[in-house]
Amino acid sequence: LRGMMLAPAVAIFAAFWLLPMAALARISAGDGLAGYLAILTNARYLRSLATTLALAGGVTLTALALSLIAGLFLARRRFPGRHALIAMLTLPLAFPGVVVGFMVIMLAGRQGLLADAAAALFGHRVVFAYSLGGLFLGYLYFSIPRVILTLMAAAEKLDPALEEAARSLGASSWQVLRDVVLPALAPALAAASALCFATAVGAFGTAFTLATDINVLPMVIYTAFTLNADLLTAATLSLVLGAVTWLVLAWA
Amino acid sequence: LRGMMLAPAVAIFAAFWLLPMAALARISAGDGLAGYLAILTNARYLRSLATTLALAGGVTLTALALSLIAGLFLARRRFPGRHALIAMLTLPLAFPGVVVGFMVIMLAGRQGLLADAAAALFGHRVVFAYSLGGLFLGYLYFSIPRVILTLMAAAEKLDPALEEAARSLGASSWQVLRDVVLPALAPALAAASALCFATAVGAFGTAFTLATDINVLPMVIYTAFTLNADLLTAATLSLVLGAVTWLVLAWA
Amino acid sequence: MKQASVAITLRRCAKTFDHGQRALRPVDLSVAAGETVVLLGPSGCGKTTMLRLIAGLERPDPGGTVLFDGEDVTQQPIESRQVGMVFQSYALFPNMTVRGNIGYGLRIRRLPAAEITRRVDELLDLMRLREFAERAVNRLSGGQRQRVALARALAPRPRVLLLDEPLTALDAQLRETLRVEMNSLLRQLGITTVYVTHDQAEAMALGDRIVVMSAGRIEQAGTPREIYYSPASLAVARFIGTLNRLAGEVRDGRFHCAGCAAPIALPRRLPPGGAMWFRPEDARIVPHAEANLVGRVLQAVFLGDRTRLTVGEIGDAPVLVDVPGRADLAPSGSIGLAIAPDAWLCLPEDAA
Amino acid sequence: MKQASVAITLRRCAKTFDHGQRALRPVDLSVAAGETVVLLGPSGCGKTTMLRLIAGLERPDPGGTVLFDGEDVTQQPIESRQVGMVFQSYALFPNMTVRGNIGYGLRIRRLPAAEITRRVDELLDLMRLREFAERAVNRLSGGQRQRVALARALAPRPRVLLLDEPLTALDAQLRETLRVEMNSLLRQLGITTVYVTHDQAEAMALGDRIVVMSAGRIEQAGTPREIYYSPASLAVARFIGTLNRLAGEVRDGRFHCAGCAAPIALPRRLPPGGAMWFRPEDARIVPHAEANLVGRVLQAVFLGDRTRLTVGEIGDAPVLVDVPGRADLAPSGSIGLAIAPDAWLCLPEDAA
Repeated sequence: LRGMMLAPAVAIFAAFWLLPMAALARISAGDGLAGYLAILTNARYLRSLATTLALAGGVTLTALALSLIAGLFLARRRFPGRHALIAMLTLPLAFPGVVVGFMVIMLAGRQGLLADAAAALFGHRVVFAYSLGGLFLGYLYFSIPRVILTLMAAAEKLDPALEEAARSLGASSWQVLRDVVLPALAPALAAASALCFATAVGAFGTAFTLATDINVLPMVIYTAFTLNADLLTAATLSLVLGAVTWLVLAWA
Repeated sequence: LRGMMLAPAVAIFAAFWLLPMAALARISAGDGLAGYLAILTNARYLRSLATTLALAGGVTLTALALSLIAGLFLARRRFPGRHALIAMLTLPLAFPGVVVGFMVIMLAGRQGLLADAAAALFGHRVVFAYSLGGLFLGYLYFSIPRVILTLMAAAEKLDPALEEAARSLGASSWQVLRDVVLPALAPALAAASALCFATAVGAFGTAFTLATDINVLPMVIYTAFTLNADLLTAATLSLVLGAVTWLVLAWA
Repeated sequence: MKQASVAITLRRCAKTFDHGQRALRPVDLSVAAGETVVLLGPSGCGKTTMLRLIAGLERPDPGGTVLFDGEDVTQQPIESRQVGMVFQSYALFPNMTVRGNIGYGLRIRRLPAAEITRRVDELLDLMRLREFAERAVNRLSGGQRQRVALARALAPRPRVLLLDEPLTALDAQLRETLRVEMNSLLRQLGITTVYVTHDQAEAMALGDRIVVMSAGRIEQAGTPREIYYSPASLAVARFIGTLNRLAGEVRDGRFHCAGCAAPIALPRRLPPGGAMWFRPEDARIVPHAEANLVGRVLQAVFLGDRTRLTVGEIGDAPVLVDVPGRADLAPSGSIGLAIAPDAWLCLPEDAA
Repeated sequence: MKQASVAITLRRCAKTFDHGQRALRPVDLSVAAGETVVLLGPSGCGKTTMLRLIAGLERPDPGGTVLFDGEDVTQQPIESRQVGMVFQSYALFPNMTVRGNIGYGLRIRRLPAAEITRRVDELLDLMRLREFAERAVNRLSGGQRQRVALARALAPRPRVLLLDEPLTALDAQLRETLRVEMNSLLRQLGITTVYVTHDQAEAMALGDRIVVMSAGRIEQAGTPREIYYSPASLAVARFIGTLNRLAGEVRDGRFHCAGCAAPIALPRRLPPGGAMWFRPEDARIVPHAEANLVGRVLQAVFLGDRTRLTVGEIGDAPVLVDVPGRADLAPSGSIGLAIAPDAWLCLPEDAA
């Protein structure tokens, strides 16, 4: 049984894995190195790459900070309604990017709840759904549950004696957090950040729902490929996006 | 420190979690129960829901079967190049849905590799990228790595003595797999299937890149919202999609 | 290396957990400065809860008081009690080296770097860990980890040392070695120590006094010798060492039983239950003429320093008898046993 | 309940793993039908590898042969060898009840349901597990799990029972109880048994013969009594029981040392090392006039059945002496010790 598994495994691997990426590479190499360089040094594409990375980085850091507080709290404390709270926290995971985009518009769009509230309070409508701000909000919405779940799982595996030992040695709550809890959670934090970053870099549904002119890389690739039929640019940028994401995931 | 965490946790929860969903619910309830029913019994939407679920189910089962073989093989065997193989298996995780769609077109589209190969071999071009077949291929491509990684992690945690005990009692390889390995992997299999299914139900980028007329639910929602400005339908279908996904995730 | 230590007093300390579970009934306990007290009992008997009350990791129910040298520390959290703790899991910080772990309590106290280095070196030498100083703690063996945990607890010169089953995670051979080392270390340091274990051999070897606990109560507190030779109840006697029950009846002020060569004079008034007890090592093999009991050897298991015999046809169940290892016995022979008058234990049947 | 068993023979069995690590040097071993042999040694000594060779979980290097009653089973996989195995982790199937676990080997053999029920009931009774029959295995205590694992291994009436540290995961008190139960069970069943452990007390209590291993080699094989009183090497002597080393020198055919009351007649030719050895329980306290050795008590630890003395001013390092527990000794007194001539062990220094 076991010996026989090698052949199909290799076949599946070759068929599904290498072929599509090879196709991508072949097209992007159409104009040779010069083509690559022209695209990689194009100011518009570079700006788009920078925007994408900055947005993903910002989302990751914010999600991490908020999730750390909520995750530690939920992992430690036992209170009535805890299970219900955790179940509701995971709700955003159930909504695809398109729906999250839709929700952001409902919340911060022209007819959104925030706009109505701001109009009532300050007399002018707050609208940021159709910009990077809206995208940031949307990404945060589906990033936080994932990060919280990862952190909670890691925090629950932590030996409570570790903290008790540190306290017996005179460490304050803050010192326990800094010297014991955070270092112990570091691998989980790294994994959660990488996943969060990678998801934010590649998310498309939310961006597309919010507006077609948000300048993040997946949108640029879509536009290049579908509207402009610029295969070379699309393939090259896809490879860049894939390489960045893969490096982030591999680093964690 | 700990007592202070309650307030921000509740605030975050309220702001980010309930508001968007409340907004969605408010809009979808605009016409009352009748509005709901009209949409939920609309044959076109039902067909779309059925297509979405069938596609996600098919992707899940196929990914599970293939990953089980590859995952068990990779978890057990030690051979040269194993680490490199595992690293390459995770490559598709680095590509966003848009790029995966793009890859499917490169592979099975009108100018794709498969079409070229089929033309050379059988004299007619095989093209299935712009249909459910292409979507199936694309979803499979980014589902398999996730499932394999989950299964490998679970298989490596399995006590090897369990299998040895079964063999000492006279069980054949197949009986060991059926009676010991699969039941022990069941929780991991359930979690991986649920995640795979939920991702496939909500994926949008790939579907959008392949064709705008593929009748899966996220596409229908996008069309209803952006092109037809039919908020009621979009919100109701979003809630249905969210509920289905959440149930699948909660079940695992 | 003598350290300043304090006396510990618990007054009416009880502990009920949130979900209403009574872990500890109101108990009183005094530990003299420099004394080593072992809390002994099966899991769930409240011994760890009592240790955590002393540590400051739990607060007693209202009415309970914890005193260190007369000072009320009941409301002080663990971080200000100056106690050293060693856990069953060792709880070493995986992100620090051996040196980093041992010095952690000193760094928290912001001592000068030179002084930290000096004190850590001192402990590395004491624990024979010098060559592992810069090693990551996950590259140490179980015994080494245990020593690092102890060194870390001792580094800030705590007033009290608290150990929660520190040897349980180790294997039998190593446990015995470390038990001996731990004993001489505690004598050498002279620090007030409370030691929790479920292993009676560990308790006997280490404790100046042993506190036997069961179901949240103190069953008996005393020196190892008191506990072993004058157990307060059957529960204590059973938990400490092996015990034979000899069923029979009292007639004319003497004890009669199956296998009794002659009726046995009662050492004390026998409680109503009608059984007497003795320990395997208190029976000697003697010629039948001098024997208290006569029985038949059913099984003889050579254990090295002694041979454990299972002897039948005495009382209503086989009894265990330990004889020196060099005695060569063909199993199934008939033997006479003599038990010294002061070796008989009379215990209430109900106390089990 | 007697089971049909086979004799086991290993001939020139060595085992080298893929990465070139030599787990076992070529060894020969015979286990008689119905015999219980204990493989004893520290971790990494090759004892588990030897067990796995017998089980069929590993194949020996070319040239090695495994025989069951003369039949060559070297190439047979474990599933056709009809062996029962018990693992340290128990390896119970978590998706089956106690009954399901015990009956698994019978279901695999497609026995009729009624017969499976009958056999499983028999084993449930034997192991006192009847009341847990329908329980999930993760709701059992460690001791109960261990008994289920044993019952499961015995259910298909294996030709050989193989146990890999079956008691190691249990705590000290329970381990001692189960050791006794295991002993009477193995005698009762009369099945050929190979038992792996690193605990010498377990080995002594259970083995008809003990095979002491170290670094992939058999150091000595013999009855517990042979191993304890005539160890083949210092390594064996040290591993089995406690041993005192008395440094000194040989002059005029007699042994002289610090603390020697009179030169000691050599029982056998002393090897060049110039040290003699004795066990703690072989020294008796006697008046100074009759003593072989005179020293000073440094420490006395009461252990219940005995008191362990640390005696200084003898040889070049303190020696350990066990005296009966009831002996009351003020530490730091001067005492005389007598050691019987046949209790001296002479061992080559190098063999350590």
